[in-house]
Amino acid sequence: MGQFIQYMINGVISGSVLALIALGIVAVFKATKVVNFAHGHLILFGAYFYFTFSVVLSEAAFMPDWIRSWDPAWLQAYAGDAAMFSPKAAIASWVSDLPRILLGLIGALAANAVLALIIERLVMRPLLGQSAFAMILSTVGLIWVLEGSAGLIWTAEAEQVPALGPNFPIRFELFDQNLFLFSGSLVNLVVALLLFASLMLVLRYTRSGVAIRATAEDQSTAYAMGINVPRVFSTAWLVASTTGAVAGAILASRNGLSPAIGLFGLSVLAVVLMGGLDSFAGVLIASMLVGILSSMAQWKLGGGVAEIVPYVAVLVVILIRPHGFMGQEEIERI
Amino acid sequence: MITGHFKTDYSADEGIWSNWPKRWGLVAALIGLAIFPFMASNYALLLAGQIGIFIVAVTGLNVLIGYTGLMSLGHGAFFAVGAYTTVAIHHEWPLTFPLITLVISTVVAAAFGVLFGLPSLRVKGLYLAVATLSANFIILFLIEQDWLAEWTGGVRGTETPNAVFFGIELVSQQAKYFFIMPVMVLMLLFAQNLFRTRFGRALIAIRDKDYSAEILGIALFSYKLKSFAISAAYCGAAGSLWAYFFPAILPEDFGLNMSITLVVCLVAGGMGRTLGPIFGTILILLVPEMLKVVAAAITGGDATSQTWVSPTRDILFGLMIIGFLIFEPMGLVNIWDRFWRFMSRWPFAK
Amino acid sequence: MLSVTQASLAFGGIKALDDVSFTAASGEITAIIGPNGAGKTSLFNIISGFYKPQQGRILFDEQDITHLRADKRAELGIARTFQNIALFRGMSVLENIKLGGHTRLSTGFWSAGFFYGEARREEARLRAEIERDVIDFLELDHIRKAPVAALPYGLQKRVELGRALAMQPKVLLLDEPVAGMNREETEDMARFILDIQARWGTTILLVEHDMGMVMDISNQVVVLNFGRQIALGTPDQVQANPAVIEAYLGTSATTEATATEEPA
Amino acid sequence: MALNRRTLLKTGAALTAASMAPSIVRAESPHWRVAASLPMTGPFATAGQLVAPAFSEFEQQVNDNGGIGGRPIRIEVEDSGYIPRNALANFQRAQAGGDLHFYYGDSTGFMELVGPTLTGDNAVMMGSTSFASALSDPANRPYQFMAGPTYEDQFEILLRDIADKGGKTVAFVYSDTEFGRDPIEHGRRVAEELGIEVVLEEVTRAEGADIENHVTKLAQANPEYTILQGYVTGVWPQLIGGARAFGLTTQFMGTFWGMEKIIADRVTEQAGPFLDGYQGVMPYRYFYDQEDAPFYRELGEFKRSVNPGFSGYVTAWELEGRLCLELWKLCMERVIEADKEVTPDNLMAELGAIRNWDSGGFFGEPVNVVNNKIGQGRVYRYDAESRLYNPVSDWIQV
Amino acid sequence: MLSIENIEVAYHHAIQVLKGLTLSVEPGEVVALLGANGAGKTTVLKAASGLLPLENGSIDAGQILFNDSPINRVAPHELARAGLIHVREGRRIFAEMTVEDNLIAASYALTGRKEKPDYDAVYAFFPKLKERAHQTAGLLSGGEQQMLAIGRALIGQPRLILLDEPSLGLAPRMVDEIFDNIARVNQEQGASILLVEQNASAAFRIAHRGFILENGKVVLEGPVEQLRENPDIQTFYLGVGEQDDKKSFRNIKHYKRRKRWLN
Repeated sequence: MGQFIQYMINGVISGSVLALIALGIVAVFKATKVVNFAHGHLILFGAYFYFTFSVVLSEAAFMPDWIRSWDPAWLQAYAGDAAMFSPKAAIASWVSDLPRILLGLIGALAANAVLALIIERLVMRPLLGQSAFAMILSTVGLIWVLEGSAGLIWTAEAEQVPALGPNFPIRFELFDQNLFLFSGSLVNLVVALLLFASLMLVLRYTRSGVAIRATAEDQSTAYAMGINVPRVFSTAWLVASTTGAVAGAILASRNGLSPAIGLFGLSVLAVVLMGGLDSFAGVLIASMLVGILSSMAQWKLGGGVAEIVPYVAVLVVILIRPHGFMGQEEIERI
Repeated sequence: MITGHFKTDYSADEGIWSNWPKRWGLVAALIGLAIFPFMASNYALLLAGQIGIFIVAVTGLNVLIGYTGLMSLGHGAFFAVGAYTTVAIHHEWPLTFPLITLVISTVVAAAFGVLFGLPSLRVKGLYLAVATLSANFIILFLIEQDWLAEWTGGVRGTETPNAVFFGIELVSQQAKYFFIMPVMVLMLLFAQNLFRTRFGRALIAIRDKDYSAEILGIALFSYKLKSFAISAAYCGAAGSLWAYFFPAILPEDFGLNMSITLVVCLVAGGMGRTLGPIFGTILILLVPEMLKVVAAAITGGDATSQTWVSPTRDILFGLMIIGFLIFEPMGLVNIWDRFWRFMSRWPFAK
Repeated sequence: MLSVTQASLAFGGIKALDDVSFTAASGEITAIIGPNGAGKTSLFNIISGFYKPQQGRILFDEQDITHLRADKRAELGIARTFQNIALFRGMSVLENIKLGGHTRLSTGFWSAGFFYGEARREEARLRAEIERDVIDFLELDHIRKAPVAALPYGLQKRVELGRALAMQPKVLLLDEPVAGMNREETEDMARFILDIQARWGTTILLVEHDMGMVMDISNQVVVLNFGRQIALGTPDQVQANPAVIEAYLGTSATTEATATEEPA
Repeated sequence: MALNRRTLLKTGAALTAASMAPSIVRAESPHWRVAASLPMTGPFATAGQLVAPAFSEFEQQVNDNGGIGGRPIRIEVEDSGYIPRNALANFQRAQAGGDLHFYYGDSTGFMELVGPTLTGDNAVMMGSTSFASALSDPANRPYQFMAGPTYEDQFEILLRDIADKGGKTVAFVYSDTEFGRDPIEHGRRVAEELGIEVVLEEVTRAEGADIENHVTKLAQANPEYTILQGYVTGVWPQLIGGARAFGLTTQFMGTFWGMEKIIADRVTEQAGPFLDGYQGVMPYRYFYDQEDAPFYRELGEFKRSVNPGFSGYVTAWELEGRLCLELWKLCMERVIEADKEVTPDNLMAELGAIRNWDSGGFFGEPVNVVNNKIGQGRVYRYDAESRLYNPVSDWIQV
Repeated sequence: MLSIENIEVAYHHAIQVLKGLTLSVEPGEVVALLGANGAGKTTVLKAASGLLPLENGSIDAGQILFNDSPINRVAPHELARAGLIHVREGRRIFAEMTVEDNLIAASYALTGRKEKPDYDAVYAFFPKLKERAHQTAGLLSGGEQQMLAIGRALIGQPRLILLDEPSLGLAPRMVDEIFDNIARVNQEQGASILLVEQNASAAFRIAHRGFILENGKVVLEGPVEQLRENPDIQTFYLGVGEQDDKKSFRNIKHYKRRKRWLN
């Protein structure tokens, strides 16, 4: 039982990251009806930008020293001689990293936003009015462009990036079993869920939310009613790219920075369809489910099986519910 | 000038080689195909072989996506099934006649196609695409399993047999070329014929308006399954040729990358047209190679420059795909059509 | 020829059809009228097999077809057209019409792929037959090779009729064949419908808003309102029925002209 | 490089040559031609990009010294993206471009793919990044060799080391690639022989693996030793970091591609000294170990001379590629010296005849080439303070 | 107000729909645009409201002026904000949103203007909508949906409304009510209206002028009173029939009675 809960926790944590990634795919789909196959690579760029700002730039000569490592006296006093990996040491080192983490996050958000706007403007906008199929395939083409560009800019080195939150193990006992989780993962969980929830609230209760929902339902009518639909498209891409940047930072700090992040985004597509392409709530459920199932598969069946869990799950779900958990069925009038 | 082809009866009007440029174009293409290997290097033959195999597979995909309107991102799996069936047959019965193996591989792939096609009754569009993509991952996962490793070689892949025709082993790429090309030509003709008769028309009808097809007496489910089976069979045949063509196969050859490449070939060439897969495959498989050759000529094969050359190549390739979708969404066939329209009217109009 | 007995159909509590019964006699034209949302198209859908009625039966030539799939019904000889034109937009007029012959051909997959023997002969035969019975008949010869998507609306409707005709149906269901047509096109269409009836003795069911045409050409009229059948009889009987006037034409029953122009 | 008329002409010529050149009209090249596929993109791009410059330097160094037998060499490098099929195309394109005297492959997959085609006129002597056991097979793979022990050998060295230290339990953690799986079966067998229990076999992604779950499983199995296989730049540092943070005491071990100092250093610098104590098997000396290593000193000097910013350290990965080239050069020289024709068969015969070769630094002791491999290695341990891998065993022969 | 001069429109650069069409709407006017299905009526409205590019259509020649400035390439939302609002065929309400949210979405037409959205005015105009303000719009009846569609336009305080088939799919009684509302909009709000209709008699009840469209061209135009008297219009659009003998479809001979205005 204790073990079961351990893997539940692991599953929920990775599920929350899946949800954060899926969020971007759904946001773009709802507004623009484009399924962005390149979302994983947008995340990859977010991760690399985070690395660039938090590691490379923070160490640049022109940066003040306190950005690279902020080390005020009180912090030293607090840290004292805490053992490595102890909560105290972890918090102290996180605080001293804080300036560069913030720099990294702000930089990644900004840079990724610019990137998304460029993509939206140069690639997606000219395809307006073209078939959904063409748009999807152009995002596939985008994968090559982004992957190549990343290789050109960052020479594909595997790097370490600072975690968003202080990272120390939290241990507790449940059903006579020692359980643990990393505090950093907990922070990631909270960040992911907060982003998810705030976006849902914005959509539900603000005037801009109404505009976005209107566009999601009927682009051309919204356009004809005075809603600046291209701006809504850009907004959706902004939402995708900024949440993607956070997701990238989380993934990079959790599992290491590497081009594989891009492909990981592709597997999230299965999760998105499982939840229903146009339903945030459905996608949240699907993310958690896949996170937990993968974690359980990892536990009982090993890594190879865990890899295909999202695919098996989406296949089963789609067969039972052809539009995912909460997707809207397109009604065909005869 | 190629204006005015007058027909005297309906069956002439139905013919596919209805005018002389088409007839002579075909003859010229066949002659070209036949003499090509005598002038080409191994490398050119490697590319030609791959292109021939891919054309077969993309034609299969065309049956499904282009003609029946069902999306698939999982056709790499059928490719894999064809290839591994061929390997497995030779593993059990080393001396099987290659054409028999080819047929069996095709049939096995078709059976998998039916299996994959089952969701297509309920699921459409992107959902179907992801369902097939999932199936692709699952099939590859199975191939990698240890309990199948005796036949598949597991993750490490396996060596493949050479085709042996009446005691002649096809070892050189030239010899393999002469195995691949006739199969390709026949399978292209078969597809071309299919779509001017009842069967093919039914598939197109499903693509254009499925409920309308249904009230004309076309059994949707059965035809969708048949379409999946045919398209899988083409990919299975391609897989079998692939196994004969390459000295070894690996599961990862048949992953998402291949499935997407197949779709990209189809779109670049033009969906729902026989020539589409041919044009698209040639373009998509040759462009990266040409870019390589160009890059090598510019940099002289210098190792250090490779750090920027290969990413740049990826970028160019991606941009080409996007450019295609923006400027020529109907594919290369459309350019071809425009060219012929121009030719047939010239010099009377532009 | 075709009879519907006590058919009911509901979508999540909303009754689209409620206890509808009538018989379309062989070789006659039966019109189904009623305000929008009255269940006319639903009735067509249960006859052609897209929906299965929750209650009731549908008999065709004495045979119970209530649970038959749509394509099987087509094989029996039930053809239909759609309110919103449902042509195959990627094909030419000729190919569209050829598809109507689908059930009458037998070419299998193999002979199709190799295009030998039976396949070749059959295609030629079909082509000749279509030219005679459909293309000449409906005066479509000038647009034979045109892609349907580029045709004007009225012609598309006619091509769709042609496609149904190519099935050589025993029963022909026409869903608003003249909706959105001007007077001239309406007259053409009415003439074709009557000619079909005269030439092949086809049983025709017709959903239509154009009262003028309905009352003129049909032998029998079924009136639906909110899924219920409120009247059944000859055009004259129905026109005089107060329930029909109340439901369909509005209390004032203004003029026949307004009703005639009731849009799609 | 600027695009001018000459490069355009060259491009045109190259395009024609690559597509059409019949094999008969190959001109006698003034160079010894070497070509290579490297993973400049894809999952192992870091390795490819670090190794690529070494090929240019080798070319320059050899040609500065008068080439081989008076003839200069020419090295052409291509990207494969770590996709075997691409590498095969690269190889055949290189072959189409004229006589090819050596080829360097980028993966086990490629070596397996190309292996059966290396017959008759198509044969080329071939080294690679791979230490896959299947390549140490002169009967079936007469033209392919490896510059060190196989992964199986390396695994065996580690397991023997564990047995020597009285270890009882071990976990195998490996990536889901042919490279990751290569030695696992052999490892199981050897562990059984040595009486070591394999308490966990964990398959992970080659990059971006789900660290938390893997660490959780590792914690449950709680092995004394954990052997990591099939990683290059990623996953293994995160795994060790996670396990350390969790408080696991298991001793982590790795094989050649997971033993690179610059990766370990970078991790230490950015995330703390948790790799301290990590150990693994390595066929060569590290570059900083230049005692009795004239070759290393020479290489260092050369590097400094062409690149003033040279850090003084050469990656082990680069050394591997370098060693393949050196072995080929050695065989070339011996063939030419013996006044034999330069053919793949003659080259491989010379390779197989290498006995007691003093590598001048790569290996600690003179080595032999047996079964197209060099079965020698040593266990090193990483010290986070000095940032060095220090030897903890003697040179072990397998 | 709106003047369309000789425009040619094609979809996908292949299917030409409008072939040199000219029409105009003066301030305060209700103009009816009649024609058979497929004649290009809806395309005219899309061309005027800038929606063509979304369906891969393009204006290949000619000019459209709104308040004397050319709008061929102006984006739809800019036009809406300038007071040109398109109420589309089939109502196109946002079915998953509440009535209120539908109106809020429509208030974007006021962006950049000093007027504030006056929801109460719309509710006053259509009291039924107020009752249902918090209901999901998809659950409204057809007539109510049409009111919502017009209400959405009103929020934007339009100068010109392009109204596409407001009677579509409505029962005759509902049609009367909607057309009364449209007349009120014109009179009380002073908005000009370009009305596309099938239902010619209903349209003529409220329109001042009319245009007849066939095959992408205007074939007849004039004040409504004049059009009503035109025998062709009577036959083909008003269904008055061949006056004298009660003509039946059964009696149609196999020859066609051709319109006088055609070619």
